[in-house]
Amino acid sequence: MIRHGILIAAALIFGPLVGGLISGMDRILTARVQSRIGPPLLQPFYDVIKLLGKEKVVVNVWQAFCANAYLTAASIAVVLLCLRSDLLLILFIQAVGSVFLVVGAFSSTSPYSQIGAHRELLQMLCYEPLLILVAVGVYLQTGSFRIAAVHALHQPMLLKLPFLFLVLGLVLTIKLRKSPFDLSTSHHAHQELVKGLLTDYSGPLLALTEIAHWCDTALLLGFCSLFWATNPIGALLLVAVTYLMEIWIDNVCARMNWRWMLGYGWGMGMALSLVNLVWLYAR
Amino acid sequence: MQGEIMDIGLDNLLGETARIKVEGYRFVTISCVEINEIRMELLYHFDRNFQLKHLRLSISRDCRAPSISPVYFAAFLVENEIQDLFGIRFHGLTVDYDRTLYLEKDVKTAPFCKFAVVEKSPVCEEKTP
Amino acid sequence: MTRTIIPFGPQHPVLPEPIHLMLTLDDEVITEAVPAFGFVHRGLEKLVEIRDFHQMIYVVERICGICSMLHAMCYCQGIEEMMGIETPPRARFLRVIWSELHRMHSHLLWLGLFADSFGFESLFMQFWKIREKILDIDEATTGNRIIVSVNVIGGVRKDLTLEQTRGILSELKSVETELKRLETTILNDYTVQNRTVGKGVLTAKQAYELGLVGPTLRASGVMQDARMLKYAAFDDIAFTPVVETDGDCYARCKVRFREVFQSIDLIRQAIGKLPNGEIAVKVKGRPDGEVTSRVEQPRGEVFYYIRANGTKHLERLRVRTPTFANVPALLTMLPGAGLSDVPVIVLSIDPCISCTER
Amino acid sequence: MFEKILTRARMRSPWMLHFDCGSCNGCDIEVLACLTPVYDVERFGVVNTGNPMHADILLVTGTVNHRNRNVLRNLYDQMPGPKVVVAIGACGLTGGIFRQAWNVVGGVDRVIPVDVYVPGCPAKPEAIIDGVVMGLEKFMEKQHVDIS
Amino acid sequence: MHPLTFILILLPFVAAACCFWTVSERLRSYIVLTTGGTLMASALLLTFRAPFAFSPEPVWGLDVHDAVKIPDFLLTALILYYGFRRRSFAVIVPTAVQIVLMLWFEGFMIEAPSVQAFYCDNLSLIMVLIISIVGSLICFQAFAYMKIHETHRHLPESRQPRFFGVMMFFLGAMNGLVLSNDMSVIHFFFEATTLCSFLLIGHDGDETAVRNSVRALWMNSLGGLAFTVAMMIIYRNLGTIGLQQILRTSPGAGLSFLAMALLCLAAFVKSAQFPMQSWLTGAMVAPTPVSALLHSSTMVKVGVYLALRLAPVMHGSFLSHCIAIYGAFSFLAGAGLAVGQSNGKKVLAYSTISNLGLIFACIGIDTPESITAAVLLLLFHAVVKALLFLCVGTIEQHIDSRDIEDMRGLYAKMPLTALIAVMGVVMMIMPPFGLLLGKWMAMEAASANIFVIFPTAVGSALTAMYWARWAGTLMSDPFAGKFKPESQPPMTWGVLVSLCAGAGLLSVLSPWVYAKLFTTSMILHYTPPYVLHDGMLENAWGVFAVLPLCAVAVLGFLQSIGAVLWAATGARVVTPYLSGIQTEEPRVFTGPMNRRVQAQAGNYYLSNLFGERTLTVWINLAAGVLLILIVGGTL
Repeated sequence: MIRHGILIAAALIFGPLVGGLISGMDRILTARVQSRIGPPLLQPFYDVIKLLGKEKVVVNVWQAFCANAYLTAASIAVVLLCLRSDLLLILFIQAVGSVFLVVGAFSSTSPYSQIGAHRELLQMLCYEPLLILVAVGVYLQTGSFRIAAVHALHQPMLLKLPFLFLVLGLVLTIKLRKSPFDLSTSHHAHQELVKGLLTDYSGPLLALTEIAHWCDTALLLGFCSLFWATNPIGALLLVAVTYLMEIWIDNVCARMNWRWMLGYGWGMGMALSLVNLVWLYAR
Repeated sequence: MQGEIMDIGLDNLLGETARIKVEGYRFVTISCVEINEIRMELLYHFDRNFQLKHLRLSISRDCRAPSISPVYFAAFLVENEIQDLFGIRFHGLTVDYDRTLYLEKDVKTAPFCKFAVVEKSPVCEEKTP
Repeated sequence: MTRTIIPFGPQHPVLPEPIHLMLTLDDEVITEAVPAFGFVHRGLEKLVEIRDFHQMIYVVERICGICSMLHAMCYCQGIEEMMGIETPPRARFLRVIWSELHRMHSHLLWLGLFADSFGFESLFMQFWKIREKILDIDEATTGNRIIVSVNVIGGVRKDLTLEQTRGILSELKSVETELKRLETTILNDYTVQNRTVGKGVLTAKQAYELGLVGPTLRASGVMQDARMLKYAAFDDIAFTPVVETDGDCYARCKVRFREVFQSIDLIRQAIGKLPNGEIAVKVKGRPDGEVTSRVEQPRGEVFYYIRANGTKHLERLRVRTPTFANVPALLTMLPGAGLSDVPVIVLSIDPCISCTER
Repeated sequence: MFEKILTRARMRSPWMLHFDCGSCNGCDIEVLACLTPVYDVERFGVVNTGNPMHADILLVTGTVNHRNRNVLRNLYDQMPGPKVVVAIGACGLTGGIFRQAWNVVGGVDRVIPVDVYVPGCPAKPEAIIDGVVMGLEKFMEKQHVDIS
Repeated sequence: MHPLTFILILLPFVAAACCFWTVSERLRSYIVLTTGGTLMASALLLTFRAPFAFSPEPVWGLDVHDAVKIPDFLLTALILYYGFRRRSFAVIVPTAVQIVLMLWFEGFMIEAPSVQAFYCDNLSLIMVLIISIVGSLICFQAFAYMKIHETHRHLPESRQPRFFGVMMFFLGAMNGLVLSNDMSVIHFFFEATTLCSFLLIGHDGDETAVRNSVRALWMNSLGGLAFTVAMMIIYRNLGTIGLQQILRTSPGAGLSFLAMALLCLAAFVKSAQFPMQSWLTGAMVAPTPVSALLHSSTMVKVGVYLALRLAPVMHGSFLSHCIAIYGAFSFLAGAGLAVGQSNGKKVLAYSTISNLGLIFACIGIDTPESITAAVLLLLFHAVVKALLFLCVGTIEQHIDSRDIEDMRGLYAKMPLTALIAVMGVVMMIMPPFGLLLGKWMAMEAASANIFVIFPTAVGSALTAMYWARWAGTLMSDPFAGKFKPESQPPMTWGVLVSLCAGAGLLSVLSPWVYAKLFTTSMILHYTPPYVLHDGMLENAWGVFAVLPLCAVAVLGFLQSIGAVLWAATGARVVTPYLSGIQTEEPRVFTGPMNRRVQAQAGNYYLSNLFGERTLTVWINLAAGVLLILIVGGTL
């Protein structure tokens, strides 16, 4: 019980912390790729603290509800990941967060916010099935949806699920809002939807969504690390390489539109998962 | 000034424009010059392979001019501009901003005019061609 | 089918300048685009009543900061023609050099913004990084980065020393190599092509009839470039306009990208043939009469109509800027495009609203 | 304690909103140039948000005219406090060379309160960055104002 | 137990007759209220009695089988009559064939069947609870609804007696159907529900209503025919028509899979699976309480109920696999079609089809986990979907439209209903609520089958999309100062609130519901697949922490409500971002020519991807192929 308590507390504190640090590193690396120096490592934290201290400005009070719910769901997902709970359940809870984010964006009447919300829904439509299929792959490999079973494996899952790992990478690109999938909102605002679904979240509420996004990042990278769960160094390495790839992709791609995303995401993702799953079934 | 200049009247403006279009001229722009308290001058500039052609139309300040935007779509913008800045009204505009292209709602003057700045409602119409 | 009405601008991150487009969409496909102007209109043409014809150079330079040198050049050439002033040959060559430098920085700026319009941030950064070199040349030779203010009636104000010309040539060399590196990305990258090829297509006929100018027109396969008028020193410099035939956003991008190299070539030629001599002649008298003047700006042909009455104040200064001519193209291209293509299409004409509204 | 951290965070994370109010583009592109590799204003945590709801610093270039004054006002109102306004360029300060043009209202401070004035025609990127940094210091004074 | 069973089945019939002959509205409402109350109480009492099986003593030498025989013929004849009256060949032919077959069966084939007439296990119990409690609540709400409905339509004379008569009759028929053991008795009730559905769809009597009711009738009479044929084959092979007896036959002992397939066909028709979905989408012309009662929570569940009953004997067969794939396909197709809809009731209809498809998929997978999933989905779907239907009905009467686009910003106009509808949506797609628990079980169970998991995964994403879109649209509204619930008849908001609260409570209690259903007396003799400890459901490969999640959800909810209060009191309210040209009116901006333009954003229905017209053709084709596979595979 105490062990669980510690784990939960650790997840609640370190989940966003790790996510924030990764985001800070991301910004520095991206800047370097663009021949810039970039902000300090702790920049995301400065941003969030500043946002928390800003004037409370709201468009619709229910946005406050949705931002809170998003954060709650995202952190529960991280907690469950740390508790090595059921993978499918974690994915469902993670989806709850996204849905609330979208509903909050809908509650503003600004068309930018609403179209952003729609695009986010389309992004979810694109990556949710893929995530589930990855989880199915994990199940087929370990015989269980529990993360604990992954840790009980003797050799890294990556060897058996290489294509599904690629699918997870695809999902990660969408979820982290990297080009070519930064459709609903993006880190820098030069896009047709201004800030998309985050347009009308402001001040402290924006801070909440940002923290929740860190949690999401931590969660997905945690998921990635499961593919080399046998060795902590291997896991770390895998996550690092994956994330570097994400940054690289972000910097060598233009933003595409959602039709392309659905076509490519589903086409590529489903095909890769199919190949990998069929192979697993056949075994 | 480079190019050929033709003086035309309100009644043959549209005819000339259409003819010029058939000859393959492109629309460049319209320049409006305020001559005195009554007269304004509209210069229609056209171009074909860097050969300019100008139609010079002298018009009374309180007359409506026919719009050439049905012939040259690109003219709608400059005609709207002249409406705003000089107060000459065009009729038959494909997109009529009704003096709101640059002006706010409450502006009743023609800001580019030196002599008579207050907009009057047009009193004379040209003969329909 | 559900309707969406979006106010696109005046404040919008992809638009560097305030213009408003009221977009009506059905399922992310635009059915109607109505523009609204007047957010930048200042009424500069009327300033001729207050400023004399020499001072007006400073005003026309500020019609638009990006093409300021070419505005001033066009204005000066017009007045010179009206007053019958023969500018010295060195001044003409210097005008070519600075105007082509201006075109380069404008095109590089545009290439960056264009890359940004489809979300390619790193490419934006790279183009703007290269652009800084051009601005450095500007600053070194004229004292200012953007509004170089070298034109006067009768010639130019600044001269280039031999070292400066050498410096320009070596800088251009490095600009050229760096640009070559970006060529594969901006022209051959899959994602870039996906976002630009076939977007906002204008046929040659459409482009011609709408009265378009500049790269927008040339990308549709019409060979028309005001530099063919052989103003300034262009009669001594070998020059063929860059033309593409596809008429889409990709073709416009390609035209501008190639024009940067063309400008490098033109500057090299101009520096190579730079004659010695005076850089300006004294101006006497007052302008009188009317004149038209045309110059190829980065965005296309600018058209000046100047009427003077023998006083030091001009009677009328009329500026038809390239974007003003290209806005109708926007209204033709936007309907039928997707929402995500709006920034790409809008930027593909290289809009300069402060030019348009003056 | 928290106040201190907050002020520190504010000074390290100024998100900017750039509004072109009728400038000749000269200052505009210089503002954009600040973001690019040579000047890289993100070193100071500056992010170009393009959205008043997220912005802390409003950079205004150009003169105010009769139509965009409402836009400027709207954007300013939409920004959550504490906020800083930086007027850039000769036109942003007074109307500059355009001040006698018929459709020009004048400097930015005719419409909204301005904290920092950055002169120049166009203002150089270095000057703009300096203006932003001066704006940051205003947060020290503003920490108790504007937010309830 | 005898009196309870009789109350549950016969009391509604009596009430139906009373309603039919009662002119006084007040008296009728008393009748309905009393009947509903009694039904609820009896159903709850029944939970302590199940499982049981019995046959009542013959009265005047007639046992239940005989007693039903004549009404069965009468009923079928009535359908035939309606077929003639509406001149529908498609109704006449199957019904006539059915009558002939029934005559032959009853006259020449069947000998005194010695089966128990009534049988009640946990599955029947769940159905009875849904029918009696949710059904009665819907009937209560129908009072408020029909009153406004008829005022809107300016009828010369109220048709409410007939309406409530049929509704009551339907409740009895449903209870009878799920409590019967004798297949010919089931057939009678099966046909009775078809008839009720027909009468209620056509209730408004206008042209579309009549057309759609006839379509429902002919499709369902095909189902009835399939049922009859299946019954005959089973009797010939096994010599019994008692459900329990059939289930007790060991696989391969002369059991005809053709008969099973035919029964499943009947089930698919009743549950409006593809390609017979059009009767259900057409049925949406009926008054909304009808849609809620018949077409979402109860009657369409008859199909899955039948299939669930038969699941044990189909275990491991080719038929079963086919059903799993067919169900998963149906889930995906229904969700896809729902995405393309802006008509609120149609979204609900397609979502119903889709969810039923998922249940079928679970039944086809046929492991203890999947059967658990099926039962939980059935239960929670009934409650939540009824709630959503009633919400849409209430909304429709206020805004005169059932289009989602018109519900934009409904929160400003009717905050209570909008919030309840959003709650309904939340319960449809989010953990820790029961439907998602069911979906979770279903997915974990489906993971072993690649043909099932792919469509399920995609379908579930589509489902989340159209629900989230709807919920967002309801809340899309400029700032509304204080929460002031709109005024509504108590019968309406009472029912809405209690259904909403009930569904929530049931979700919290779902581990114990599971325990009650599966461990005290095993449903359908499956071994209980999940272990319950600390309020968590666990099995070898998964764990769903129901209670902890509920606790966290409640905490999160309270905290978020706190945030709302914080925002409502301390925050400055600004207009949404409109590129800087917003006006003081929330959605209006100053457009070109200084016009005031209303900014709007229509929802994406992706009509070229998920358009009903084009997609339906392909889906029907694919479903047809699958059905041929299902029936053909058994030959």
